[in-house]
Amino acid sequence: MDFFKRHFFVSLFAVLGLVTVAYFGSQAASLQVFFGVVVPYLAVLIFLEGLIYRIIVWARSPVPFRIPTTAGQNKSLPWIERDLGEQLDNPATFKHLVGRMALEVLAFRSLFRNLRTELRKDPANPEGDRLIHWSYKWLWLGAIAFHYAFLVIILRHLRFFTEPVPMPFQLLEHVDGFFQFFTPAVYLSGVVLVVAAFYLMARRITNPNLRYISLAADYFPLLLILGIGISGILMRYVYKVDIIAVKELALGLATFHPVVPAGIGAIFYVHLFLVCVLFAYFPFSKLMHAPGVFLSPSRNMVSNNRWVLHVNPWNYPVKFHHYDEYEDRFREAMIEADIPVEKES
Amino acid sequence: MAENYKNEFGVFAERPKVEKKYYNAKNIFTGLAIFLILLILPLAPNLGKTIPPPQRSLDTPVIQKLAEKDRKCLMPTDWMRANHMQMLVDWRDNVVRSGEKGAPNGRYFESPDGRKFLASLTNSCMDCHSNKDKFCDQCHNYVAVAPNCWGCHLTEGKTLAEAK
Amino acid sequence: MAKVPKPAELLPGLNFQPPAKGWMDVKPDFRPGTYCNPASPKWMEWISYPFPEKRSIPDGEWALPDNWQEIVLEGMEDRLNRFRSLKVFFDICVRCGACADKCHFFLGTGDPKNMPVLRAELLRSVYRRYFKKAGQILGELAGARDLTEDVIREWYFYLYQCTICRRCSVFCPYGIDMAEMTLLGRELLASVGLNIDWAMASVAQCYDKGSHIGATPQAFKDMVDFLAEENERITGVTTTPSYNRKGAEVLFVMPSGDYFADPGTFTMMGYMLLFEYIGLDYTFSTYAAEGGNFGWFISHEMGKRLNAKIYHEAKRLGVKWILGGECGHMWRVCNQYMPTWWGPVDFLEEPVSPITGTRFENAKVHKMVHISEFTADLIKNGKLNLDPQRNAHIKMTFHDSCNTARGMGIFEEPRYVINNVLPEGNFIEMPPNTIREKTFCCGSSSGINANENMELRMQGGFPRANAVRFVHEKYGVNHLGCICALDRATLPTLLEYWVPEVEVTGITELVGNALIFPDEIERTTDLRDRDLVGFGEAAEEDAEEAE
Amino acid sequence: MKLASLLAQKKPQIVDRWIKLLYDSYPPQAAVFLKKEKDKFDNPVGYSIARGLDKIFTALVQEMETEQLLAALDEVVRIRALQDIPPSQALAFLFLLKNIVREELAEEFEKRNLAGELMELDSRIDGLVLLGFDAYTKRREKLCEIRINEVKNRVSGLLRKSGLSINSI
Repeated sequence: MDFFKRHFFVSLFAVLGLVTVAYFGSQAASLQVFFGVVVPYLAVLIFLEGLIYRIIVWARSPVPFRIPTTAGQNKSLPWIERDLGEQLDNPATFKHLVGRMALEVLAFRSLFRNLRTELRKDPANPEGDRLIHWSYKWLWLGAIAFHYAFLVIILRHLRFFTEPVPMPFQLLEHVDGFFQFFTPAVYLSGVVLVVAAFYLMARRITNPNLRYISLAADYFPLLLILGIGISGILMRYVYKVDIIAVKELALGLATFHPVVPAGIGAIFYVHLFLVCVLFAYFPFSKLMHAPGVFLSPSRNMVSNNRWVLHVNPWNYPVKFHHYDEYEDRFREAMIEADIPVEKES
Repeated sequence: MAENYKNEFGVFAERPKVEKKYYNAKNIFTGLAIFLILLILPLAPNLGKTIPPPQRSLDTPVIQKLAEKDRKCLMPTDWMRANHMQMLVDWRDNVVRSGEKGAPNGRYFESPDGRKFLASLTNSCMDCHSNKDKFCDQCHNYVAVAPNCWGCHLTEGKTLAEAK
Repeated sequence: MAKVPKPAELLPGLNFQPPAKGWMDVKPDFRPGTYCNPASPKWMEWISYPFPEKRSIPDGEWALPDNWQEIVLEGMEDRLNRFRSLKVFFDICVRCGACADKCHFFLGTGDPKNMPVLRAELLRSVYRRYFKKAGQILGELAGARDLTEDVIREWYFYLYQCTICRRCSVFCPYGIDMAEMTLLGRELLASVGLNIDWAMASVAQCYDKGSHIGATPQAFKDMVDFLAEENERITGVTTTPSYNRKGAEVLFVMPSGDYFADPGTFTMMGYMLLFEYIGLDYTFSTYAAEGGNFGWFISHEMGKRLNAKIYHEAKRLGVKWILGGECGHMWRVCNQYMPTWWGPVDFLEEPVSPITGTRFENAKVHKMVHISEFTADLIKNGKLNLDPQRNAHIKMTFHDSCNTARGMGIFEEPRYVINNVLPEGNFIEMPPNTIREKTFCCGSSSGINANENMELRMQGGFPRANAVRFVHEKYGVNHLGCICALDRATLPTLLEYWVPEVEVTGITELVGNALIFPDEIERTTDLRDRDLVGFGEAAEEDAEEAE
Repeated sequence: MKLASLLAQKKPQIVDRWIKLLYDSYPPQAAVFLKKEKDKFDNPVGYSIARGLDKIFTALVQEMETEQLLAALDEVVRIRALQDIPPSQALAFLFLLKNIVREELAEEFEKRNLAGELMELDSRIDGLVLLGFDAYTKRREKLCEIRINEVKNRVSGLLRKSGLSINSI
């Protein structure tokens, strides 16, 4: 088995295995407490602790130098104009830095820049075919659709953890289910999430270069999220479960008075288990890019090194070739060449 | 020329001292705190409370009149809980959209145990469950769903009777 | 009949497709022309670098110390503790591949390990194996692998196929910067004695004598004096450089490429003409005769050791502030590291242009001004009398050097200068996605502009050359301008191979061409002794013909 | 020459096939599925090769000066020469043209009697290969030359100072 197959199928079977475990495990009523209460609490605990731990590990290392990637004109002479785009891509003030980070985090600014080099067949062009570096937004679109769908889904699920359900979440749900072409109303976010995850998966597999660099750690979360999405969709539209009982369970978890109502379908436990695995897996994986982007020194620093001193906590003196040594060595030649010296002999 | 110079490298290195502490702690921990607060905020109001699940009330005049053994819905309760919305929409589609001819049993729904019901929310379901606020709304509000049944179907007892 | 291979069987890989074997199993192919020679022990001894041994790559003599693994892993741990960037960049990459086709080395060679993401994985895989639980348990499945000799060879091969240009970092959604990882990876290589000769020789020379080229003080003075004479011959203006002069207002620091190698020398002549014109009270230093910093290509510490001379000399000479010449990585170092290394620079004053009175507030801590900022300010304030027609023979496009572009953000100043010294319409930009922050590297920076890896350099520089060729063919561009001494050293070579019709020039050279001195002789040639269009004999002939 | 006009007619197909063959004949190490054809050129190198092959073919079909033919060859060869492969491998792609023409024009060969012309084409391709060797050698020499030039350039200021021109040593 080659590298790709090994990494892909291990991930696939891992996810399928998790599904199987949850499916059969939840059949036994005695294990429902385990899958419905113990695992979720454990997962959240691991998630929070792991997340905090990992961030602390990062925080333990200093940022010795100010190394922002300057993707626009820097602030120099006052009459050199910088439009807002440049001020954000090369922030000179904290305000603009916040803008840069916001764009990065909320709009995936850097990915939006993505280019593709391509040969364009262009018979109308007198030069014939042209090689162009064109703006390629599909990856950006896929990524942003994926992430926002995920966010909406998480917020939507809060209706299970709150009572009464706050107005914003209700509103969000109405918007999400705006197109009522099915009963229950189809949530756009669910569809978008699965489609986007499929796209991200497909490009990983079909693009030879991407397949070459992809590891199990890349396939596994995608497959896991696909599994979560698909099981959720199945639960809502096909294999229905008693939603009142689901909320009872969820609310029980959220209020620390866990209860396990009887008679929730197995698919719910599959869904829940996969979500728990995702939570527990989060801090140990590349999914840490979410908090990580806030700590990336090439993005989160103001580009003002020439007028605001940045201090390196472990700065240490180094040995360099001192002028005196230099002059001692070349004094005669320097005198001969009429170069001023400190000591004449 | 610099025999005694210890640089950063290898075995003879004197490593630069990195103080053990949190760097940029203020920003990082503020960020983390904001994240945790956002996480807990929606859950906070109910923390520690016990919130009982809604109790569907079956206390309506029609049900009370029924003999104990006849007090059962057209489908098993578990099934109804998960699927009633689908059934109602199917009924609607059959009756309103495809016309009565489109439905296999015409306007009637046959339950597994052979009883026949008029496929109608107002006239069948709400006949027994005439207490919408104690039966339907409780759960719907609980899980924050707003079914669009009530856009057309009248809900008040009186008007219900008049419509008949 | 003799067995003769069919032509189709002979065709070697060109299809840019990754090999079927997983990347962990593919070993680097050290073909001549693709790698740099290991450093000779002499240079390493000069700067007290560890394990100076004679090494030869084709013979497989890597001469690694016995406990090399221990050293590398300890070094990695140390750097993880010192650089948050390394930790974060190791942890958060999602391998989305956005950086892959942004690297000029990948575009030029098609080697998948030149995709920045995979180049970083070469380091990351070791990090996972020794510093992450998952990697220790799951091994290859977690993308981890043992630190073997093959791995360290691979590092040597690919970390010296990265020019630290940061193009990947611009496109990375998390700002992961391959340059940072390459630098730290090179430090690890250096810790077990693996360095490349070209960079090491320059570093040792610079450390010892004052410039990469290894010029002694008298040779430096000799050379600059000669360029001053050249200026006098061409323009009739006496430029009088001074050396190590105490009490000068400004210390001028330039990369050594500008006074020893063409076409940098013409830029040097341009500097002197400019300073003469405005009557700047400045001095050169034979001690801080190098702005460029090959040390930084090897390690942060070595960068600091070479950089030390600039402030040290400024303090000794008692100048008010420092002016820096056209150089790429010199300015990246000056911008990103120099103030941090040396703390508050209270022995200098906040730079003020003595001619225009402009306060360079953006340099008030650093106390060092970029020549393009300085010149742009002069032009803006109308202090220079320029005749752009003297550059009419130059149709130019501008190459943003990666270091000044993505490590500093200087885009507009040089363009402003160019637009003022070239006749209108003679400045043409390359396609938008190959300039400014998206600029392609020359393919030879970061110490790999050696001779033995010429094939690699030609491949790595190909995307740049391709864009130059485009404007050459479409608009007849014949000059490529830049504000980087390494560019001036390597781009002529690159273009000689791909677009021989285009020459390379610094920006201040054009300023020198265009400056009208009140007491100058009649100018018939530019600083390179090339005839001007519409001046001198040619113009007279034209006039005669017209009659 | 009847064949010439036929070839000119079929040029797009032939050149496309030639390009494809040049890419596809690589060891099937990477089975690429679902890969669009145009993606193969999404790099400057692929672009230059495609452009060069087109030029070579045009030059071959039309009567062109050797100079022009060499220039066309150089487009491709200058890339091949960088890959540090022996000339046999670097130039093998030229021979592929023979097969492509035969396959592409199989019907026409049957219908009309073009044997004589085909032979002429073959010998022209042979000639092309020989020119290819010139181009290849030139490029390798160029590499050496730029190596030397660069070394000289590094101290060119010094050379100029001592009154020597770069090209005189």
